[in-house]
Amino acid sequence: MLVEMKGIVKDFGPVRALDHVNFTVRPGEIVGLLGENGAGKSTLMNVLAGSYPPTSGEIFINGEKVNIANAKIANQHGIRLIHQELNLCNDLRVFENMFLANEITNKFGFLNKKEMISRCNKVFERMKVKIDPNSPVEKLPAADKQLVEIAKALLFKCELIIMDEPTTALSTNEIENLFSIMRQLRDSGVSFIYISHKIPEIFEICETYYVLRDGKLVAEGNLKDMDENGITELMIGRQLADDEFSKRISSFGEKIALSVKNLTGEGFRNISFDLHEGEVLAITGLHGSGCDAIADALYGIIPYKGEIIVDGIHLKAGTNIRDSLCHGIVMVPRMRKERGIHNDLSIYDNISMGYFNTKHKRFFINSKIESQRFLRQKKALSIKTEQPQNPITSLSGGNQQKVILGRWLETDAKIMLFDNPTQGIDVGTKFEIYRLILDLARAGKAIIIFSQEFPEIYKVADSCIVLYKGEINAILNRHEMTEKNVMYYSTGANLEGERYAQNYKKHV
Amino acid sequence: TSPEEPKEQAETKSFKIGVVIPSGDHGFTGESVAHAKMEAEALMTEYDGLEIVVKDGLEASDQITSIENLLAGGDVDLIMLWPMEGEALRSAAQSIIDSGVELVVYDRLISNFEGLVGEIMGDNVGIGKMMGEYINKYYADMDSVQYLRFVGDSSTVTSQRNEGMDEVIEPKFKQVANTFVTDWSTETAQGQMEDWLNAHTVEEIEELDLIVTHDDEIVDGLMNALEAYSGPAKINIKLITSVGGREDTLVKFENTKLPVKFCTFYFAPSFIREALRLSVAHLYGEEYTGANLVNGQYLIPSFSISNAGDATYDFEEYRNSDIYKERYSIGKF
Amino acid sequence: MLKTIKNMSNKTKYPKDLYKMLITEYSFILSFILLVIIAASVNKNFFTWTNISNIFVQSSMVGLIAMGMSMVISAGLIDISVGSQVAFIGSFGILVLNNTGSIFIMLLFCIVVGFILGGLNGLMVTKGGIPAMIATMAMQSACRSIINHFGSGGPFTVNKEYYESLRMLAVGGIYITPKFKIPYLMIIFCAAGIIFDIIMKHTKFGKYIYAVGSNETSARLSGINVDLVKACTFIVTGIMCGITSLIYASRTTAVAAASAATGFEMDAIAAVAIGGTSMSGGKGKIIGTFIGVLMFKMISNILTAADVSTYLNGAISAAIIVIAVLMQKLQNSKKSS
Amino acid sequence: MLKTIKNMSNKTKYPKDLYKMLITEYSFILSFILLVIIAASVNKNFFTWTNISNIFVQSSMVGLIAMGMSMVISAGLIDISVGSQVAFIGSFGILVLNNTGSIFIMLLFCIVVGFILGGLNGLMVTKGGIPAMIATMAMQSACRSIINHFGSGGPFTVNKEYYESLRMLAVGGIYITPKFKIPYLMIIFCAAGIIFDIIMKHTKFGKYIYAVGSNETSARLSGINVDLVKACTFIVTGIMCGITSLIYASRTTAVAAASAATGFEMDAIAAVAIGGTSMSGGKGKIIGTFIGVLMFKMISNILTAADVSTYLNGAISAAIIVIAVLMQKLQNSKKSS
Ligand SMILES: Nc1ncnc2c1ncn2[C@@H]1O[C@H](COP(=O)(O)OP(=O)(O)OP(=O)(O)O)[C@@H](O)[C@H]1O
Ligand SMILES: Nc1ncnc2c1ncn2[C@@H]1O[C@H](COP(=O)(O)OP(=O)(O)OP(=O)(O)O)[C@@H](O)[C@H]1O
Ligand SMILES: [Mg+2]
Ligand SMILES: [Mg+2]
Repeated sequence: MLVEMKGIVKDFGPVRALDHVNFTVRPGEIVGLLGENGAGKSTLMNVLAGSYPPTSGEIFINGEKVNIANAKIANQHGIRLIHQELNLCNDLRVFENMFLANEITNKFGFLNKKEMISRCNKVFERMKVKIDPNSPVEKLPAADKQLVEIAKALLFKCELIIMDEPTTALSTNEIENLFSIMRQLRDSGVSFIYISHKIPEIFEICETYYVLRDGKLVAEGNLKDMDENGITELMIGRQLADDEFSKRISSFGEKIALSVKNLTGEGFRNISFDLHEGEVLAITGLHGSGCDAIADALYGIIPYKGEIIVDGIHLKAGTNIRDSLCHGIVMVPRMRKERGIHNDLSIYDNISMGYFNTKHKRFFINSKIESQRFLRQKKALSIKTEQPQNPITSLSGGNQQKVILGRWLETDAKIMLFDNPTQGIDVGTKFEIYRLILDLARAGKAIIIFSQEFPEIYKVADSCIVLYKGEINAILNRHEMTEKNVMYYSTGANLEGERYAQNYKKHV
Repeated sequence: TSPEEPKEQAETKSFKIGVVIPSGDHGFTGESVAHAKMEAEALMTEYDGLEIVVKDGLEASDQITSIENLLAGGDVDLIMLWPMEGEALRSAAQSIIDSGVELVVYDRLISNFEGLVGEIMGDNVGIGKMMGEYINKYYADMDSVQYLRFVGDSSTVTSQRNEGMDEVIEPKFKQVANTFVTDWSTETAQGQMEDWLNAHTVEEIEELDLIVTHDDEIVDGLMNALEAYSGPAKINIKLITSVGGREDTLVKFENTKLPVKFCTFYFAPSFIREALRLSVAHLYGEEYTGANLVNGQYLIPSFSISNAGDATYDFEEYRNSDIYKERYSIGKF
Repeated sequence: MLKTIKNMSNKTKYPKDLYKMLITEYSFILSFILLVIIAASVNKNFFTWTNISNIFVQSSMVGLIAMGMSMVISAGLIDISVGSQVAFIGSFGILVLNNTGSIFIMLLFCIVVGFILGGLNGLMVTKGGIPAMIATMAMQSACRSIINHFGSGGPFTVNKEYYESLRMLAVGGIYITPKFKIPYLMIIFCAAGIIFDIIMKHTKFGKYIYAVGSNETSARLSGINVDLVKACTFIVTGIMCGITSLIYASRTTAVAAASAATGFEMDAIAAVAIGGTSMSGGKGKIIGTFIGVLMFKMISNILTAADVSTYLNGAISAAIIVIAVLMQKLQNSKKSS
Repeated sequence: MLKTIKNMSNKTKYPKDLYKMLITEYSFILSFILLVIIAASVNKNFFTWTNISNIFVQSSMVGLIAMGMSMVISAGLIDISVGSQVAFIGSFGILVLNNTGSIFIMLLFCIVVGFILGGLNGLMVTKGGIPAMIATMAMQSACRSIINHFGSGGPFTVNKEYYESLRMLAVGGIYITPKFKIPYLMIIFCAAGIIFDIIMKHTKFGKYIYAVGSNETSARLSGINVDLVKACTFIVTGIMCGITSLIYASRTTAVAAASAATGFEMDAIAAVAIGGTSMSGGKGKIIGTFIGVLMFKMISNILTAADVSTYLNGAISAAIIVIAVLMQKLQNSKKSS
């Protein structure tokens, strides 16, 4: 199927999100769509999938002009969109979600559950994932939810699948499985549009690329003629040097800021480590290995047994975020939209909220001080906004993340937990955040970064804890920190024989 | 039951009376429930083998449920029903008759309903007439009287009282605004009076001579509003008429600085005692004399209480009467 | 949880599933059984057919409304206009009956007006973007006000000549033996329960309702016409109000403008909540609502039998509702930990 | 969006900002002005001080409650027990006055009981996990039921000897000239408006309320004690109910157990909604609620002046509420497109 979008313009009020974009997908092609946060990628795809109408512009399928007014019509044309944000109904079961609005019914008009479940199982088998179609979606971990979203698109016969950042929560294995299914389908003539901020993935799976910047198409071409730096430059309009990170020499203080002993809880066991002032510690592992749970336990969101010692003081075991805050432990949470931002509140208030909870002792708030606080963090973190009284949702994802970071910097925290801090953030901003993390470390803060992306870990970490099935499998220092090593330990290859290592090699 | 009449003692039957009444949704019904319970106690001690159960409901269908439950019990001989809404209980009343249980209806009418022992109620039409005649006389030397009317709700009580009064008042009585419907609530009436005072000119307010109401609790609200009025107009209202005989309201007029007089027509929660007495008298085959039988209805007579003269009782006489003592025998809340 | 679900998976047979569901999902069944025990001990007649069928008959009005309310709440909405709708439709329904003499036309009228009122609620909420609470509050107030206005002379009363035939619905039934009758209202209530259960579990419309209540955006992005689904839940509720108003008229043969069916909305919402439907939408079971309504009536049955002051009914029902909802929460939290 | 926002930026001065806010944010100001025009044309006395101060006095009871309700709703909750709370506290407050003879003790009692009732609501919602709608419905029913029981449905009346001093609160005021009085209730209402506005805008507690209402998880992860904040909104509302009940007792010198303050909850919620507070929490302005309450009372002022049948008040108020909320929606959608 040949899909052509011509002269697409999309205005959101006074904002022009797309400005005369031309975009073509040929049959059996995997197109990479690239661009910074807010460049307009999702908007373009939403227009194609009928989520909203374009302000102007035309869409042709196989040369014929079509009007895609809603998702149903897009489906009828064989177009399916996997949305960037998880878009599942948590209260429904997996199979109900997958067949939502496309239910199979019997001749009396009643739902045919058996048939739907068996078709779900078939798709999951193909994807090599184990998900029970009957389980409620709310019980699934984030990664499985994303897999369900993908499976939902694969369930029906279609000719163009659009994937808007499908892999943010997936492990390497799952990504590999996904890619092999994509290749299979491509060979049978299905086209894909693939959006991701993980540049290596683009090079691995895509053939052609389109680059959007500020709603305009700035480049298109063949990926064979491109390298990572070139693409990055097209996206952000300047070059990024990661020398500054790779050539960095690891150094941190002697003083122990945080000592964790035998931390045990739901999903992790016997976690012990010391974190020094000025040290950046990465904690990584495959999904389900306990990263999220450890982060939550350290911050006091979920209960644990064991000891967490800050400056020689034992924290009260149990779930007490305020206790953590009082001892200078703060967290930039994963899933910014659900867990980080106060969406109806202004940027001022979002920055000040941490201060209110820890330091603010008086009854009233002085808006002058609030504004000074904002200006200070705006300068320190180069937050791009002129209108701090607007809700935080008026900012791009990266700037929202900076605001959350600023929230905690205002509390003078000594220990900072970063849980997937660059999820869904474009390369340019990612690099800014890495720089900020390193600056903070240099200023003596003790930092833990929870991440599954090796390049990210390598750029900032002084040492790295690799988890396997909820336990520490290895603690690597900077010299030992190679992608191969991290993968080796996180798959448990050292423990469970060569099988996993073999498996891993085959994919790389 | 004296020992000289052993035959009759052997014949003393046991009776069960079910009393179905509305829950107190304002003072009147509330106090009625208490009177009903007290009278039931008194009658049960007076008559051997008499059992009276009292059920109240907040809504017509609650009352139907109570009736169904009573009938399902299978052992009631008579039901004394005070319907929330006469017409709404017609069907349930029919079921009572159909299952061979006797029925006494109190206070609210079920129109064109046959087969019951009797309907007993305060004489609402009569009260309306008395009120009309009273104001005719009170304002005899005035050529034109402007008045406001505050009623309770849309029940037969309201329409009968209106009917009685409208029948007798002279044409010189001019109602100056739509009838205010208060839902029998002091606070609602108060707000309505305040709004009226503030929405009208000095002349209009000063021309107001009379307020007609159907309940003392409404009068409380009106007096609150009138006493609090601080606008430029002078209050020239000479009389407020009402139905009831509540001590609280009398006290209000004894203490007010306004020149307003008060005339209320006795209508008390204790009336329900008569309905119970009628029921018991019927079961035991005794003669009942507590109310006047008019056109097949037992009408409990009313009388006027006023500090404006020309009434059956003035406030003090009323307070010294037996009727007053019975009315307040349930204590004061 | 994951493990239990997996264990429960395809291999187990249906009867076993049902048994497990009874234990794990319907915690309130426990409260129900408890209530039955209390009822039976307070009321010697509890297990007589007359009493049991009577409970069903008394439940039928709030019951039908609660079915619609389950849909509305499952879709993440609320409808507090139901009581006034019943009064409104019933009042004018009686006028229609008095003027046409046909109960069938009256039924038709009730359903059509219910459809319209529900549709208006739906329009206000979907096209007007007015929060359901406010929109239906306005509807409540408007309906009551209009019938009060038209009925200011008193209640709306069925003419004597249609009286007996209308009453048949409320008092009649199917006689199995001359002494043993299944009341029509009991049949209607049970039938409605079954139909709504099937709709919610086995039809697209049911799934769409849960999807909309659970996550409106994803429902929309999946291609569901969210506004239509929402409007339909209000319309279904309106129609249930129409049918209920016929039952009301038949039971009382008169509708008192000011007081008829007041409080039905709260009873229905409480029954839905007791039945385990989540107030924020997305989750819920009709059987829960069904039992919730019965529990509600049984409470009043018990209180009457125990001769508790009517005034205290409110407090006791409130306590029972709170306990029932707490028990569910407790069980849920046990399940998930 | 971004661009307009940029145009509006820092350079504009405060008065200009205020002016813009009046136009862009408070669309309901328009409805308010419209209403004032209608009121003035129907009621020749509208612009007299007596009338205006009377509107404030009449607004004070629902007004105080609506302030608390704004907090509750901003935190994403709802409280439908307020009317019954007022009746409950007022009834027992009168007993306290009759037995102690001290208005001060009565006030203290009202506040403490309000605190307790609000606290119970808070406990049920936070520790019990019961949806606010259900928990407060239970509270509503329980409060009403208990006073009905103690008062047998009848009124609780203030003893003659305390009568005059209690009434001073309702009818008294500060005399500027012998003819020109600012009623205490007006002062109390305005003061409450200002205090609540400051709390919501300029204190931590206010920010926490919005944070909890807008995203509970984020609020918790920022270190906010979400349960405490929620409970506090209920407690503040309870205290406002306590103060209101004193005003109620003072205005009527009697509290009718069964009927006192019924419908206050709906009036308060409607005022909050008219005032532009989002029913799902996170957004809202006290000044909106303040004007919303005044609008509500003005409507009844207009209807009385225009001599509209009391029965129709409900329908007309409903229509005005719907129009006011629609106008906001319209303006909002214009702004964002
Ligand atoms: N519904 C909307 N209303 C208003 N503005 C919008 C809306 N959706 C997107 N925008 C704006 O349009 C621009 C493009 O957004 P879009 O989501 O398409 O970016 P993206 O390239 O997908 O970014 P990301 O990599 O962060 O997903 C941004 O400035 C965004 O703020
Ligand atoms: N609250 C909980 N209740 C039950 N099981 C839990 C809970 N939290 C975590 N687990 C289990 O603990 C294990 C570790 O989960 P966790 O979310 O920490 O993994 P992760 O490595 O962060 O995964 P991902 O890469 O998907 O983010 C998983 O098996 C998960 O199912
Ligand atoms: Mg995007
Ligand atoms: Mg994780």
